[in-house]
Amino acid sequence: MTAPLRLSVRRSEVPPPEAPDRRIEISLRVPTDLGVVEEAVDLVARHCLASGIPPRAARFRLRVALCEALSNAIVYGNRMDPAKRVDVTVVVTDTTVSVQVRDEGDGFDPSGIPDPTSPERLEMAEGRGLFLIRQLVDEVRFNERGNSICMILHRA
Amino acid sequence: MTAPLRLSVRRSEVPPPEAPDRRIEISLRVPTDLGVVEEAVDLVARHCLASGIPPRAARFRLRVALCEALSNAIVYGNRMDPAKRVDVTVVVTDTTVSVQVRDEGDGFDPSGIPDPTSPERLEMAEGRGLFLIRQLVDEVRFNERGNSICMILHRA
Amino acid sequence: MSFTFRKDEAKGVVVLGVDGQLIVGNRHELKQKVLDALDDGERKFLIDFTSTGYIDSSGLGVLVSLSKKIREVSGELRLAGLNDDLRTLFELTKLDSLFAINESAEEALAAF
Amino acid sequence: MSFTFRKDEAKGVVVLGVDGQLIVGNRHELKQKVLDALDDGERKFLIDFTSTGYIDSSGLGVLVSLSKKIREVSGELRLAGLNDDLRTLFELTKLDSLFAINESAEEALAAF
Ligand SMILES: Nc1ncnc2c1ncn2[C@@H]1O[C@H](COP(=O)(O)OP(=O)(O)O)[C@@H](O)[C@H]1O
Ligand SMILES: Nc1ncnc2c1ncn2[C@@H]1O[C@H](COP(=O)(O)OP(=O)(O)O)[C@@H](O)[C@H]1O
Repeated sequence: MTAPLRLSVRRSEVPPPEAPDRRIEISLRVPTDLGVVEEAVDLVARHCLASGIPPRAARFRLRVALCEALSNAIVYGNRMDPAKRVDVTVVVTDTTVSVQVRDEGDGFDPSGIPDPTSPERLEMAEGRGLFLIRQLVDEVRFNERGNSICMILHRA
Repeated sequence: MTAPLRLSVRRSEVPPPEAPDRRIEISLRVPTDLGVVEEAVDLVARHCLASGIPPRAARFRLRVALCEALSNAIVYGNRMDPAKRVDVTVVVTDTTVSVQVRDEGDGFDPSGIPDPTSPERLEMAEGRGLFLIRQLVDEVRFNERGNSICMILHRA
Repeated sequence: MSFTFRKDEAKGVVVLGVDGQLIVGNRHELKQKVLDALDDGERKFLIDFTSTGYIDSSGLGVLVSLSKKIREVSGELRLAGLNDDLRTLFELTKLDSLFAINESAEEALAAF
Repeated sequence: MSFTFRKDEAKGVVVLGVDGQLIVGNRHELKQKVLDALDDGERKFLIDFTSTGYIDSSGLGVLVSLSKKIREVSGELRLAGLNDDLRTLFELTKLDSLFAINESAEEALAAF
């Protein structure tokens, strides 16, 4: 080694994440209080960012859908009972982000919700929550009882 | 209303988080591969940031401690067996951040680790991992088997 | 979240800005502000979403019922400053057909 | 993580920069670089941590063994650019007593 030299060694990249290992779970327990919905949504959105969900549009859709699901869980599920809780679980894999919101209520039948965009419903103040969720995320699943909604976004 | 006026209404703050509700759990499954330690540490650090762990020093200590625990889990716990996994669980409450690292190994007795700062050990290349963990975090707990370490940082 | 509230004297328009989210936890504040102004005799309203993060279905619901209330007294409501994400919410729910929507607050003011 | 590697001809010092983390997954690269340079006859080494995030115990271990190797051939090793967090690691492990540590790479070069 006689002349000044400068070389840079880059670590080889982490192996392509085909492995089903790359899975992050975030869970959050939310009190039955409409005043904390915004904070809970923000917190989840920040964790999604930390997990590497970059497209702005995906984060927007997730925030609105989560906000809807949380307020339904608080108002209809837990019927504002402060002794009850809402559990949010986010699972991020390489292909999907799924957000589950579970309340302590009796559940309901989500198949019977009318279309809020029909002319006779367009000027109603209510009834757009589940519709928006269904429009904003790629997949919606309920558990049998109907007190747990799982909203799935496909990545890329 | 006759003159131009400008007023701003701030939502009242979320009630002070005395409630034991404010609890975020992050879990992450890590393959038995030393090449992913850095990425796993970064990911957890980003989630800690998202959970609101701001002091730089706390994040630094957490990163080093987690790095140590992960490499011990991979090397000594899982003995580099790629069929095994390491599970990381971070629980953030208002008062603590706890990071649990669990491997699929047989465990060990952490009480028998000699002091690496003693003069006869100072020039050894190894043996500083658990010592650093103990120095950097506020509390360290092992499960009985010794294949799971829980590192706790007190917030504020 | 905070609302800003000012009167454009030249055009006689009450301009409300939504700073943050318009959602279940705060929509009543916006509603009350507009109802109070209607009581005070105001008839022209512009809601500016330039600084808004997101809106949920109950926020949309409040806009729908305000729009009805304002129409009932022959008033006028305009929305402005919706970014692409927010505009999508109005399109998905077909509410874009119900509201007069302008690109910017300036354009909306000019349109009154 | 990447290492930078250059020779300061004026002082005859090999300067290594650690860009990122010095940890279990990459410490061997640093070790190999220094051992190769020792084979090439180099005797003066400066490791610059200005762009380093964190170091783990195996990174510290590599520094300890390199320090021994360099001393064995009457060479000289200096460390520089440790921020407060990194310096704490050396203090906790008492390795600050084992290494010649300078504030900056410039100061370290001047000290050879
Ligand atoms: N978590 C839940 N538990 C029980 N019922 C629910 C739940 N979520 C939604 N519902 C029912 O579904 C209906 C439609 O909800 P949604 O589409 O969000 O509209 P809105 O909340 O505006 O009525 C609600 O009125 C309620 O009866
Ligand atoms: N997860 C684990 N499973 C089994 N043994 C472990 C584990 N973690 C640490 N050990 C044991 O504790 C010893 C000390 O570990 P450590 O303090 O990290 O130093 P080093 O890794 O440099 O030897 C190791 O050599 C190993 O025998």
